[in-house]
Amino acid sequence: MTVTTKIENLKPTDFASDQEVRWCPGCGDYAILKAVQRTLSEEGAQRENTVFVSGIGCSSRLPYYMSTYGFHTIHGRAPAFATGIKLTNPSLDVWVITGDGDGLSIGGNHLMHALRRNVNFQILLFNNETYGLTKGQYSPTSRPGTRSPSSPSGSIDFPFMPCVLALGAGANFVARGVDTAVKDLTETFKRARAFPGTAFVEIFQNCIVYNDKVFANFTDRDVSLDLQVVATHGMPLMFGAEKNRGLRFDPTRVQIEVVVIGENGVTKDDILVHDETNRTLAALLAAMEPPNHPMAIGVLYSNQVDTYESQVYGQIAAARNGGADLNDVIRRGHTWRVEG
Amino acid sequence: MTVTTKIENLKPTDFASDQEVRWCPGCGDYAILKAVQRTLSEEGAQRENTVFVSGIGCSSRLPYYMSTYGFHTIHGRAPAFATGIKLTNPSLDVWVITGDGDGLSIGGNHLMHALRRNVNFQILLFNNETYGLTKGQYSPTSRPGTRSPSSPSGSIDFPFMPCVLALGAGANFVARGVDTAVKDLTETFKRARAFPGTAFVEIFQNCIVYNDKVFANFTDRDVSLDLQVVATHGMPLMFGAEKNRGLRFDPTRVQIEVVVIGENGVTKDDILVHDETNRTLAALLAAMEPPNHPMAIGVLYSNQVDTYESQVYGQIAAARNGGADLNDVIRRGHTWRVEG
Amino acid sequence: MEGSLRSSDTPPKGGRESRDSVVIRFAGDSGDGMQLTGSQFALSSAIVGNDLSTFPDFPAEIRAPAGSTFGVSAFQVHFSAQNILTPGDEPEVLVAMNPAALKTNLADLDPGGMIVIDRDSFSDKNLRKARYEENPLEDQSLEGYRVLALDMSRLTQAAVKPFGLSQKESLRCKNMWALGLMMWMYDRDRKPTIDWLREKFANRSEIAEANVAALNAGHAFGETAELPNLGYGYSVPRAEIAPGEYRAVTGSETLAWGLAVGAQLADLKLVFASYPITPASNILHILAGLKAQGVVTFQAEDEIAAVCAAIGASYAGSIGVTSSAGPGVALKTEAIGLAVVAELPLVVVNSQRSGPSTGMPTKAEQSDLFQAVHGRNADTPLVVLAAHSPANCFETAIESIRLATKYMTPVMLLTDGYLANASEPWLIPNIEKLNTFPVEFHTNPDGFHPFMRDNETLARAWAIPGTPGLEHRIGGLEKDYATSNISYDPANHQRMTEVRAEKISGIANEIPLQEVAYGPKQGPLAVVGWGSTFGAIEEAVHAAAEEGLEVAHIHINYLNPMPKNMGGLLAGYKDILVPEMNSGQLVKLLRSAYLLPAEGLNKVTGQPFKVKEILIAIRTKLGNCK
Amino acid sequence: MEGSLRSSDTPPKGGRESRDSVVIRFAGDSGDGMQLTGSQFALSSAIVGNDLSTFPDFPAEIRAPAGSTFGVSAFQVHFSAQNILTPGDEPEVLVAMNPAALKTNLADLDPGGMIVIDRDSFSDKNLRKARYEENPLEDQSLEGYRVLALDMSRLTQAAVKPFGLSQKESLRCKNMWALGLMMWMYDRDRKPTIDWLREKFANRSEIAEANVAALNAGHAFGETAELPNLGYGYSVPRAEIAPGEYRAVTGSETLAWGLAVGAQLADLKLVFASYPITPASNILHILAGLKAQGVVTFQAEDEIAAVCAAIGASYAGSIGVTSSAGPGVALKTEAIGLAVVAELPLVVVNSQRSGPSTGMPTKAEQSDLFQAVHGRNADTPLVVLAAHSPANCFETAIESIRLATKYMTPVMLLTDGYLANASEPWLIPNIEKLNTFPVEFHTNPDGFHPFMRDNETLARAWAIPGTPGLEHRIGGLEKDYATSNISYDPANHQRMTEVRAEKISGIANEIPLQEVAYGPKQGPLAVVGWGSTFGAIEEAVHAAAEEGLEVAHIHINYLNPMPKNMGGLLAGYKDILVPEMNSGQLVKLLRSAYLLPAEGLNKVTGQPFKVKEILIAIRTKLGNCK
Ligand SMILES: Cc1ncc(C[n+]2csc(CCOP(=O)(O)OP(=O)(O)O)c2C)c(N)n1
Ligand SMILES: Cc1ncc(C[n+]2csc(CCOP(=O)(O)OP(=O)(O)O)c2C)c(N)n1
Ligand code: SF4
Ligand code: SF4
Ligand SMILES: [Mg+2]
Ligand SMILES: [Mg+2]
Repeated sequence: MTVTTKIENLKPTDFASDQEVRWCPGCGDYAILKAVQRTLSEEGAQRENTVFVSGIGCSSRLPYYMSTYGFHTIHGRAPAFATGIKLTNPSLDVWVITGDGDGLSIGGNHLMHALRRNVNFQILLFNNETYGLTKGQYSPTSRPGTRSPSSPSGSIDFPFMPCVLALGAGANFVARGVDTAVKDLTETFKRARAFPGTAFVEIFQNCIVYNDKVFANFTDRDVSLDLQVVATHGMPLMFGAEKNRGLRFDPTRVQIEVVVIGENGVTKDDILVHDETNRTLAALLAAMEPPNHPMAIGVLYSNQVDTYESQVYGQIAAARNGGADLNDVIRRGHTWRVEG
Repeated sequence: MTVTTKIENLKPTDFASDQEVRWCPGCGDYAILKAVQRTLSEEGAQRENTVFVSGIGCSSRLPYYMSTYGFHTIHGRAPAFATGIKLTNPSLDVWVITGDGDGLSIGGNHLMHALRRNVNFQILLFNNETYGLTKGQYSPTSRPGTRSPSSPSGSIDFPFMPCVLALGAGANFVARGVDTAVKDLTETFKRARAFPGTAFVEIFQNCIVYNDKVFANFTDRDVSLDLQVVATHGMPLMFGAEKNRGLRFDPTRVQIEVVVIGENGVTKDDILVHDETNRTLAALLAAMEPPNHPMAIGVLYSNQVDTYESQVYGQIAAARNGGADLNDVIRRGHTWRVEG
Repeated sequence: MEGSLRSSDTPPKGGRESRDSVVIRFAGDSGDGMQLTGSQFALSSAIVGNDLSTFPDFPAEIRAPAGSTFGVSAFQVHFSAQNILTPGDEPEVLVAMNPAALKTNLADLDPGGMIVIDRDSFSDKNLRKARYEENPLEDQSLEGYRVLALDMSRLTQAAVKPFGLSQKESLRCKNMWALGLMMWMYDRDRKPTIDWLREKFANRSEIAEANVAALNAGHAFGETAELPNLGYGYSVPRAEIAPGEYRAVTGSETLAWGLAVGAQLADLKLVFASYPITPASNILHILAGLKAQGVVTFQAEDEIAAVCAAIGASYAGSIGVTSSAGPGVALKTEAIGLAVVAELPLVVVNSQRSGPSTGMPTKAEQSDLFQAVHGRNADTPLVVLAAHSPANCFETAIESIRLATKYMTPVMLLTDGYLANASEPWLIPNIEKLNTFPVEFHTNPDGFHPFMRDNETLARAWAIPGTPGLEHRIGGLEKDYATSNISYDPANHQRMTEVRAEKISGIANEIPLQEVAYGPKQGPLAVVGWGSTFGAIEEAVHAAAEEGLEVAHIHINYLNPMPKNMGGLLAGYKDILVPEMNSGQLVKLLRSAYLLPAEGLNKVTGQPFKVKEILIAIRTKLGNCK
Repeated sequence: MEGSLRSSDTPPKGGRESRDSVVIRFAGDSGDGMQLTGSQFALSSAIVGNDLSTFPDFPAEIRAPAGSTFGVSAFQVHFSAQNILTPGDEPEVLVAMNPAALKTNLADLDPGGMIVIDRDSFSDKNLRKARYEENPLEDQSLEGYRVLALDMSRLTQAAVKPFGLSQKESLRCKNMWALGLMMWMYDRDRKPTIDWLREKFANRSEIAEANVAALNAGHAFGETAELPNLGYGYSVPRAEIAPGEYRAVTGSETLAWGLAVGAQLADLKLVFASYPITPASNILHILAGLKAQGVVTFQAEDEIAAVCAAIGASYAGSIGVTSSAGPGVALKTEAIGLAVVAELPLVVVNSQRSGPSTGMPTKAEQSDLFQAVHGRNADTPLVVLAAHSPANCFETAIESIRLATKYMTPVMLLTDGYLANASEPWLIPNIEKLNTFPVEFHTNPDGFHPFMRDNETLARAWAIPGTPGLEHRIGGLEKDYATSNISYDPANHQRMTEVRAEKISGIANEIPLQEVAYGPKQGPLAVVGWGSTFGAIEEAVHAAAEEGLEVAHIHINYLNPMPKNMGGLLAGYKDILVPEMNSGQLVKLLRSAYLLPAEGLNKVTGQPFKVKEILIAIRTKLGNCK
């Protein structure tokens, strides 16, 4: 008989710092914080090896509330800081916390470049379709016509769809969740954490002060089953309160359509089966919007390729074989001696 | 009998400035310049109403060679300058000239935001997969393994595909061309110019000094017919030296495949017909890469929606009805009189 | 005044004590409506003819938990029978709606000042949230103050009972109760507030009337309660104020309006491109509301895009303006360099806040002067102006547009978080009477090249796209003086560098000579300031003069170039003291430019100077000199 | 030397004239290989024991059309029997491979200097491309110079005939012919060049041998042709040079190596994050080649990402370094502010170039000093160092890392486009003998908070992620002095602002006192410089001293903080002259700091100072004084 010492996982509350949480009462950020703490607990994470890096915004306050390492940086640049951290120490578990303003307005470029490079960290984008911290201006994800202090006649910009953008930038892991669905969110965060590369997760987050209920059209209890489809690898893309709706691909019109099993001769075999390694399918799912289509939730895409830092250190390791030291380097090429 | 006075179009050479063109002999930029000048000539453009705005790079030198208005700005920001220009004077015909470094590295965010806003100008992105002006470092479009002064062991970043990225950002007009195909390019530029909104055109441009023949794998005369498909709205997506290849959509594997008419029972009816208003199809075409697929050339996507500036001035016009003058504005709300 | 509800209309039970100046601070939870309460009190003071100045102090958090110390919101009102320029050093009355408000504001109160407290809010729970170990109403800690601990919540609830509100809604009226009491205490008219309540809650008249009832109840309480510490209340006589139509304005409002008006005076479209940032965002919000006046606003994806769009707008013939705070201006500096070398008009507004980096975003500082004057790569001169009061923001915004368009140059306009939010009465100008300075674009092709210059101003020709025959190319590369083509010629670069510098330094020839704001034109001491310290310095210098001290106040609005007479003027004082809300920036510029031993008086707390602090420094300085 | 091919080995036909110092400029088309020619000549001069200094001048265009004036590439070599510090004011020999090279370089030539010309290249076509209306070889325009117009192309073609090259390839050898002639003229050894050619073209021996033949033919031509203007050639005796192993280095090389070595001395990983920009890119290229030495380079998407990645790397325990030129540094300033307030080590290298904006990117300037010292929002102090020669770049890079890690601060290291490209011999150090300064990360949880400070240096504790028990959060918001938690407390912000300033100013206590580079420690005049003007000032001051003028040279490497004795030292001179390649920046800092009437000598042409220009200014100054 062998004795195995089981190291006890830290509890979710062990990941809470001693700082008072200062989001507005009722803010969706609380639930996301909880899901993050749960994820770390359930995955047996160690505080000292975990780093939260954020930009500026309400969402970007999250690192202060974690008992791990944290760096609250400047607006929009968190992915660049995180890249530097991973280049120094690839073994750290790094989480980038950002918002729709931080990550898609001022920081859009860094986000895209991190995604294409596939540096191994998680990006959690808290999408509340507003700039919460600066008091509610419309953001790059706000729907056209949004009235806000800076758009009193309604915003006129067409919004980004964060997951579509991420896939367009070459992201290798793209997922979506809803703030209040803490359990699902936790599972999604676990997948993101496990993914070797940049894992992008968009979270629909309710800003109770400046944009209350902006996602109610598909998150409200009475519509959520009919207007959300949870993507599960290998499973047909079915949804609906009666579990009889599904997604089918129409090859002539080259588009995705919602069908009902049993209507117009539709059977279960017609329904698309989710393949999270198919980028085309992921892009189709990411682009769907209520009310015509359900919002796709869960891991839309996951495709493993080499991480950036593994390649950096791979090249270094290869070069080190037989490499010279710096004293040799500065003597390479033509040198001459002046005799005394 | 009526007499119509036909205003003579300016000739292509009338659009050349008096400045010596200072690209390297043999650079692909010359051909693109020619296509631009032809486009303006054939479309009857007026010099005084035409503005070329660029960032920094070899490509961004183009405005100096045009006899129109021109603004050679700073690295990566041309779309933002162009937005300011259009906000002032929507009637100007504005062209943004950028490179893969200027437009996708430092300037990626401005490009994406211009595309989603749909400001009415053309963006010509000269993609030579290198930073020409700074002497040949790898760029965000360089293929993995590119050896360059800054990547002596080969680059390790996964590249962007510019058209895929543009579609992901919500672009409403996306097209592609090859520097040497001046005639096709001219037609594509005409379409871009006519499009009311941000028209994005990626041009494969040969940098003879730092990246010679990097596109030869699909532009060389002996392979171009087999490895390019020209997308034409309403026409089947056929190509090949013998015009017998085509693109078909495989709905089960949710992907596009190359088929040969006559082989395995494939007929012309199986071939996808190009619908330039279908964003899904455009994304599929944009993502194809040789050698497994042909490179899609031409107008991949064109979908008309309101331009940004028309909405700006629409809101202003609506507000002006019955609007107060500034003297009234500063008297709005609570005021009181102090008597003398 | 007809229908007036001023308590002086009813015969007072005793004589009101007359006071010259009073400072009150209203403090409470974010949800307690302190900003509205304070503003209404200020308005009522303006209407009785007092001069006044106010200062709000918001919490940094959007919506902090109720009862927490960091959720306290405060509003200070200084009203006076004299001309005043600051919201006052130390309130003599603190209205504290809960324990946290008392805790965080008590230290600022005048020793011996009055504290008006809602006793009902001093529950154990609230005391804990405010981190009080003992109830301050029950221990000795408030000794020495005049404490009025009243059952404000209960009295309010009683007053609003007839209107059938929920308990939460009822309690929301308690700020009006407190306001009513203060209005009684200082003999203010309730009518404007009553009108405002009825307008604001036009759709919910029960709320409006409940608030009116609370207001009246508070007032009646003062009149009837015969409070031991209070007597018969005070009166503050009207001040001597220039006649005309007034309103209360914050610096954000005047600055935004000044930009719109400046563009109109220049006969140009205003294109305002910005990215939100505290405390600058309000300028964007206000201008976004001026669509009917033809203002174009553009919320860009970041500060860089904002300044670039503004420059693009100027290139095309608008006046392009961008606005931010220090961290955002840092991002704009590369593009501002382009505007300098392309010689395009541009206004960059910097609402300075506490730094470095994110710092304390809601707090004011004057620490971006170096950034404004020196904060670019290369020799990149531009105009730097600073506004010194909310009203002055209006004029400075107009002057910025005038200089930018006349000299084809970027202008950096410095303001700060204090000016942005502080408010004061403003004599509303008649825009039609302001001097216009219409821009004429260049249209004549003869001998045209884009950097041909006006002999006098050295400004280049402004020729805009759309003009036939003037097609040209500009950019960031150095250009030939004579042809405007790209040039790497060494002598040409020297010449162009010099002409860019001369154009800016030459502006000193037309701007007003530096005046002495107050005091002798030479003497033992000048206090030299810039920006929002104006009020505090001016009041301190006045006070020193009353003490018989010989001291002058010089306030610099034109920071680059400085007025021509600056060196000579300053040389006339033995000592120069430069108070700044930074570690010493203007003082270094003055020392370098004029080789005078100017000394700094520096405060970097995120708080404006107190009059007293400057006065003490003056006394010390002159004491030493004697 | 065994196997030496120096012409002095063969008995000279007459006596060589001995010369102390010579300046040669090789100029030709971009395709003519002038940079290689010049480098080889320099190397051969180093090997005979001359001191030397070289300066390349590339065209701004990547590949300009052949024969155009803007496609001319030049390389100047100054070699001497004395110690020299500059590539020389005016060449006395100009080797001009085509009309455009003559046209663009003639003005710099010493009056009476020698011109060596390839007559064959003076075709009508080339004359037209160079915009000559008359053939300068046929009109009077070259009168007064010693012109050697030779059939260089034809002679080269004849020499390489045996190797069967194409005509184009044959003509490519003509630079070696010219080099051979010059080697004869100055009595240099051909062997190293021959070795180099054989190594370089190891795979194409016919090319190697053709080049060798051309080199030898040029040499033989000098020896046999009895050229009227030439005599028997010259010799330049060896200089007194410290013994040891040498190599030629540019500032880019030494700077890159200094960073790698500095990281090793600190026992840290170097993470170098950058975005290409002229003239900074070479540092990235060189470090990207040091993978075997464990250097991590990151080509970021822009300058902002680069600096942020460098800061992130430092946060995690590397030494993060970023590098750019002025416009790129402008973009980094917001993030640098974060590094200041987060108190993380960081090195920012600025290879200054001509501005404003894009300016003249390939030309040097010293105009980013203000940006370095003052160019951030808020009170944001950091360390500013400047390198003054290619060799000094090595030491300054090491010192930057030492100070950054010891004081937990960003360091701005200023160099410029001139230092980046100029080259000089470098006594190669033994890295193992350099002083190490290994970093010890904080690991003890007792009483830990991230902004706890070392009593002496005031540096905060550096605790890196991965350390158990020290988990903490840092950021850009102001933090409490005692707990490191976020704080909006006014007095705390004052204290933190002061401690950040004191930490930096306290560095003055450990850096070396300012020395006088040359001349008296007090007197009528000090010439005070910084950066790449070192050589020109030093040579000018030497020359002035030889004329009997009493003048000192002081060169400042530590620009912020400045050495403690600076004020006292400068006060010992009646006049202070500050030559700068800008419109006057150091001069303003000195005036402000020490209230001394320092005056500027400013040159903003994109060209380095000539020794003569400074010498004249010294004369004028002292002439006036007498
Ligand atoms: C350089 C800079 N520009 C602007 C700001 C102001 N700012 C802070 S947060 C923010 C937007 C935040 O929006 P988002 O990322 O969506 O966060 P949320 O508050 O909604 O969670 C802005 C504009 C800043 N801090 N720094
Ligand atoms: C702020 C700034 N950073 C960097 C540079 C240097 N730079 C100029 S052009 C360029 C890249 C150009 O690449 P691309 O846009 O692809 O143009 P190409 O030369 O290949 O046409 C870079 C890095 C600059 N001019 N400004
Ligand atoms: S403003 Fe909105 S996003 Fe920010 S804390 Fe409050 S509820 Fe949350
Ligand atoms: S470097 Fe390349 S892109 Fe630039 S001009 Fe030369 S060939 Fe063209
Ligand atoms: Mg948000
Ligand atoms: Mg390129």
